[in-house]
Amino acid sequence: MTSFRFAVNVTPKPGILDPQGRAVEGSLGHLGIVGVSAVRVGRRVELTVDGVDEPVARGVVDQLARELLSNPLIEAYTIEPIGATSSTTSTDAAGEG
Amino acid sequence: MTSFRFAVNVTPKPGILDPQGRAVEGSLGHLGIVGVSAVRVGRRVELTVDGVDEPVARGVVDQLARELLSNPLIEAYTIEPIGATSSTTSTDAAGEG
Amino acid sequence: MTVADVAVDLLHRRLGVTDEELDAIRDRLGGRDPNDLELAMFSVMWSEHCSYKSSKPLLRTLPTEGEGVVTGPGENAGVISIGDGLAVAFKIESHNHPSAVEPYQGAATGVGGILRDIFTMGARPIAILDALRFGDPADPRTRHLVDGVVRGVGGYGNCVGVPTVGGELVFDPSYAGNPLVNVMAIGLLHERQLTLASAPGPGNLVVLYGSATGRDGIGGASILASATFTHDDPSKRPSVQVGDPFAEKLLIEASLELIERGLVEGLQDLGAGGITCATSETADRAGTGIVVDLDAVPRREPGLAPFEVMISESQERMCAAVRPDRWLAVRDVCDRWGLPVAIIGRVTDDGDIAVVEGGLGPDGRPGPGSRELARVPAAAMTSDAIVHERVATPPVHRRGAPAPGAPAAVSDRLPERGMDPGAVLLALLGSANLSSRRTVYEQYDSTVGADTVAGPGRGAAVLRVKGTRKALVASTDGNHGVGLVDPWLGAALSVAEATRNVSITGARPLGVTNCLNYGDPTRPDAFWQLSEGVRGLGDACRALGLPVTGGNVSLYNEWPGGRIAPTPEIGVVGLLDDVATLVGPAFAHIGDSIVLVGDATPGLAGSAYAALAGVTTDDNPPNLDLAREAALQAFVREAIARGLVVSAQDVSGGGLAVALAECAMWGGLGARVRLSFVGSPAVDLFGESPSRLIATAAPTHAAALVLLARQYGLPVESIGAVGGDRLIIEPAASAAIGSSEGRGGQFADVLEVPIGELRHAWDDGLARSLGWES
Amino acid sequence: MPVRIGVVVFPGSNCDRDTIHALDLAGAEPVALWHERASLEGVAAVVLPGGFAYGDYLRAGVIARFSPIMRAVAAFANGGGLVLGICNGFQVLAEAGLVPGALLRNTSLRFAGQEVAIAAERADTAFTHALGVRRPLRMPVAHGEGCYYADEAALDQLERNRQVLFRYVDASGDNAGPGNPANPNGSLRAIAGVINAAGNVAGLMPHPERAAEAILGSDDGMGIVRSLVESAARVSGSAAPAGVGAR
Ligand SMILES: Nc1ncnc2c1ncn2[C@@H]1O[C@H](COP(=O)(O)OP(=O)(O)O)[C@@H](O)[C@H]1O
Ligand SMILES: [Mg+2]
Repeated sequence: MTSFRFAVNVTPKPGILDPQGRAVEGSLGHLGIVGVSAVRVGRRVELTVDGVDEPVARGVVDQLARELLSNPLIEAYTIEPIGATSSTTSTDAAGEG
Repeated sequence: MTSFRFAVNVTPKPGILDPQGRAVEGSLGHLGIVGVSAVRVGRRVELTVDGVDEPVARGVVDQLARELLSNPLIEAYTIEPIGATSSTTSTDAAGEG
Repeated sequence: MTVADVAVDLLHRRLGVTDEELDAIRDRLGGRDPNDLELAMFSVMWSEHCSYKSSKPLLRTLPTEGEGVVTGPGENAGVISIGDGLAVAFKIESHNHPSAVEPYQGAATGVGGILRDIFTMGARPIAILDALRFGDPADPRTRHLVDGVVRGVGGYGNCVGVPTVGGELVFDPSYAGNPLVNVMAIGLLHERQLTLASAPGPGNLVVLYGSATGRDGIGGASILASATFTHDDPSKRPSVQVGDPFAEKLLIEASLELIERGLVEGLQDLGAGGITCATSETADRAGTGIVVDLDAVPRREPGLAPFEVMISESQERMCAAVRPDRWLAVRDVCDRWGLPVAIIGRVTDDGDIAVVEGGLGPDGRPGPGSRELARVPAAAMTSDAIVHERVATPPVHRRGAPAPGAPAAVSDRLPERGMDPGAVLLALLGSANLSSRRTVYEQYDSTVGADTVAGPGRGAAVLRVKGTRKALVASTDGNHGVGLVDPWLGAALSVAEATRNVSITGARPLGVTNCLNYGDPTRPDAFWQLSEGVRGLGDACRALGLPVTGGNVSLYNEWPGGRIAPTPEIGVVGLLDDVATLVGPAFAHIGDSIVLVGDATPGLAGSAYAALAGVTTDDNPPNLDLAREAALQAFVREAIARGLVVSAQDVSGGGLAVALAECAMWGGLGARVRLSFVGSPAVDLFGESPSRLIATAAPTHAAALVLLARQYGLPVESIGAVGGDRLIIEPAASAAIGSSEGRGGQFADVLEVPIGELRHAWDDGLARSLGWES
Repeated sequence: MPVRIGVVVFPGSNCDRDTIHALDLAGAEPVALWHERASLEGVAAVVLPGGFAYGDYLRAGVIARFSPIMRAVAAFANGGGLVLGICNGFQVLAEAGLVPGALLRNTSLRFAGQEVAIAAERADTAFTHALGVRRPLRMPVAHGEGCYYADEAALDQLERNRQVLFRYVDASGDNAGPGNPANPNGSLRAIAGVINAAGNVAGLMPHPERAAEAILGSDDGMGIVRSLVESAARVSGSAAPAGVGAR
């Protein structure tokens, strides 16, 4: 068993209105920022998965992303391996459960 | 002027309580999922920036991430170029504005 | 824990412990020096917040006895019996400084903390009131704070399912660098389930349940971390306390179930001071001691130093004293609610708080190979903590309240020639402090619980008590404007207004809780403000026959730019025996007569009008006659009980004109009123003299109402009737003689504004001031 | 024998007691059903109450959807059993796919705690038959994620199938679409509640159980509660509830 760390990026599907993205675009003015557009606000979930190998672990993440982390009606997701940060982050949150 | 697309990943700082991550972890049993730990839930903001070159554009994103998209007291952020998805996503969201 | 590079005398100062206090600590340790862990424990327990070391001598002077009082100050919350075997628990507390640093989490954890004070006693929380104060609403910094604090209060209160039914939102420049976030909570309990914060019975288990412990809010003591670790690792830094309302909801249900089933001997929530505070206070109250098994404390992250575990302020944790034979039952309850639970110590008979590393044996004594890291008498950290006698000196230049009948100040002659009174009224109604608070309280769930008879927006909140005909009535009020000129009067006025808001519904005020927000007590002028404030609070409560059942003191409310106006925030809970008799402020029937009870006294200082017209607060404030205030409240309660009153509204911010405008807007009915100006139009229309109210009565009852007021020795006058679609206030003949010029700037112009215009000004005034789209 | 109606209690539910109180007033025998149970204990109907199940973390209702009892609720619903989701309960039903659509964050990005007016589109369902004539019903909303969403095609189909059960209406009684101040959350086509195609599962964002007694400012919600109780009594063959009403 090895531990793999992944990130699941969940973003509103194209066409779904995204009031948070709008709000960010709206407040750019106050910050004196120009040339920023197409802001979309979504979720990022980082997690550690134990598995015999990467594909198996990724399979678990995919089930989680499909069933829990995203709502297919309104959201799309991508899965991103972030092995590097694994060790540190997993200890940070170790006690959490 | 070129357009660059970035993602800003905002996650709770190590050691900061993450109620969402804890709730997700607590519910995994009900999904029959085992071997998942250290779940941290954050935000992902995707945006398009116009700039003469990548470093300049990234500078704008960094200011945005620092001053608007994250709360430095409890959150950390990373910036990730996602040029590839730029064209598509920006047109998707272009319809939004 | 030995610190090579930091000499101990230097360390204690860096922990905020003075040399004098270190000597006092040595005395309580039989002459020896405290070790670093013990010093950390003392530093949090002897903080102003935990020890009340500056305010104790003042608070002792407050009246605490009263009809039905079950528990008063000293417990987590005051408890007063309301009959039918039921009692109400209530308390107000501040979270000012955390909210200034991180408004959302500061406010959220403030709500969580006060709710724990309520259910710790066995009461189910039924209401929240949030009293908020900020600087200039046009300042972006203020807007950021308001937005964060309001989201924080809602984010927490809405999720735990306790309705936010009232509060305050006040803007004043003095709060620019130091906002005030005071939150009051109310709970309902069966008297037999009253649970106290004590750890009786040596041999009993000390059980910690709720969230795991992390490095939350270690605060100043964090320097121990940098002192303890060879290099200063940022991840060892204290972190902002983050609230988890979901965990709190589980904590409420689990705690109430534990109490209902009689599974705990005593219960204490963990707030400031964390495990150190919870163990020392419960042990001291029970005359016992506690040995803490450090290793048994559930951790959220690895590598916590002993002092971090002992003083961490991680949220959503509870500490219970449990009989060994009930442990399994307690564990099962916590398991079902998904809450981590652990035995973290034993109750002992030696009166000490001992901290042990390496585990306890089955007998509860330190096991073989275990180490005792600290041993401090529980009393030394609580009941026997140091008390400072601070110096209070009044400011050299000080204006008191004018004697009754004293000549009006120059500014009383405002508004100046030609200033249209209708325009003044609209400006007041639309102002940041007097306009509707809707945009704020609509972000709160004010109806969960299905008990809210009157929610936020129109005076006191009213909650029915299921299974009875009774209702609880609550209000918070704090007068800062007058307190700046005369802190005694400011505090007395706050009590007067909060209790009046309750009485005009027909309810009988039961008791008072208070949050004293003042400056640095080591500065004599600031301490004078505090001592005068406490004196005013006590005098007012005695005059009204009300006990002070609890409260909270928040000092050091200062910032580089200045210091806050002294702000005694008063919370009152009242009882209405039959909710069917409830009276509200809105005009109800065309043709009802409008009766004004009480009269205007000179003085505009501290009023909304003064702020608008630019009158300096150096002008006199209106005087308060406590005996008259008591008579007014007794009168209105009797009038309502006798069914003489259709609607009742007190005269407060913005004066009589604003009060009439509110009655009209809220009832959708206008009024025609004739006023004979005693002093000046400004004082009569916009002055905020206390002890006044507007009541409406059916024409057939008006005479009886007036007669009753006279019997109470109150000035009373029928001033007009309800009806029409506009508010019309015209000067009675006497005042209307001669030209405006001739009367030295006093106007005789009629005030006439359509209700629609009043509403337009009032409805969105706050959103406009804050620049919120609405 | 009053009809037994189950009220599911998830960790974080906070309107379960209010719902039980209202069902009680309507003459039913409410039964609290802990979310970890596998069975519904033979109740005649089920209510998923409001609150913040699992803190509404991640997405409102999504974590609760996986609680053990939801398997039983789904089976019960698919077998024609009456299920009503209120506020958070509506969100759970939507996440579980038992009613169509999704509930997004309020477009204001602020929690909406206010009184609204809604109108029933149908008086012929198990949840609305006791309402009588179509008139605005006043009751509170209290939610941060109540913006009803489905794509245009789905919305058209909902309307064709008469699956829109409640709409927000303004003072003049007109439907309050997104942008209308009488629409508290930006819901498309003013949708406040929907019903499944079979007509036995419904959800709405407003809180009828908080508007079931005149003393609370409105008893308009009682009509919805009473509809459910009477329908449940009919299917379970229990005697029609006695002393129904807000007093
Ligand atoms: N921050 C707040 N949260 C909830 N309700 C509030 C808040 N601020 C004011 N309110 C409500 O708005 C109304 C007006 O407040 P205030 O002017 O202090 O009332 P009063 O003049 O009757 O004391 C009251 O019902 C009060 O409870
Ligand atoms: Mg007030």
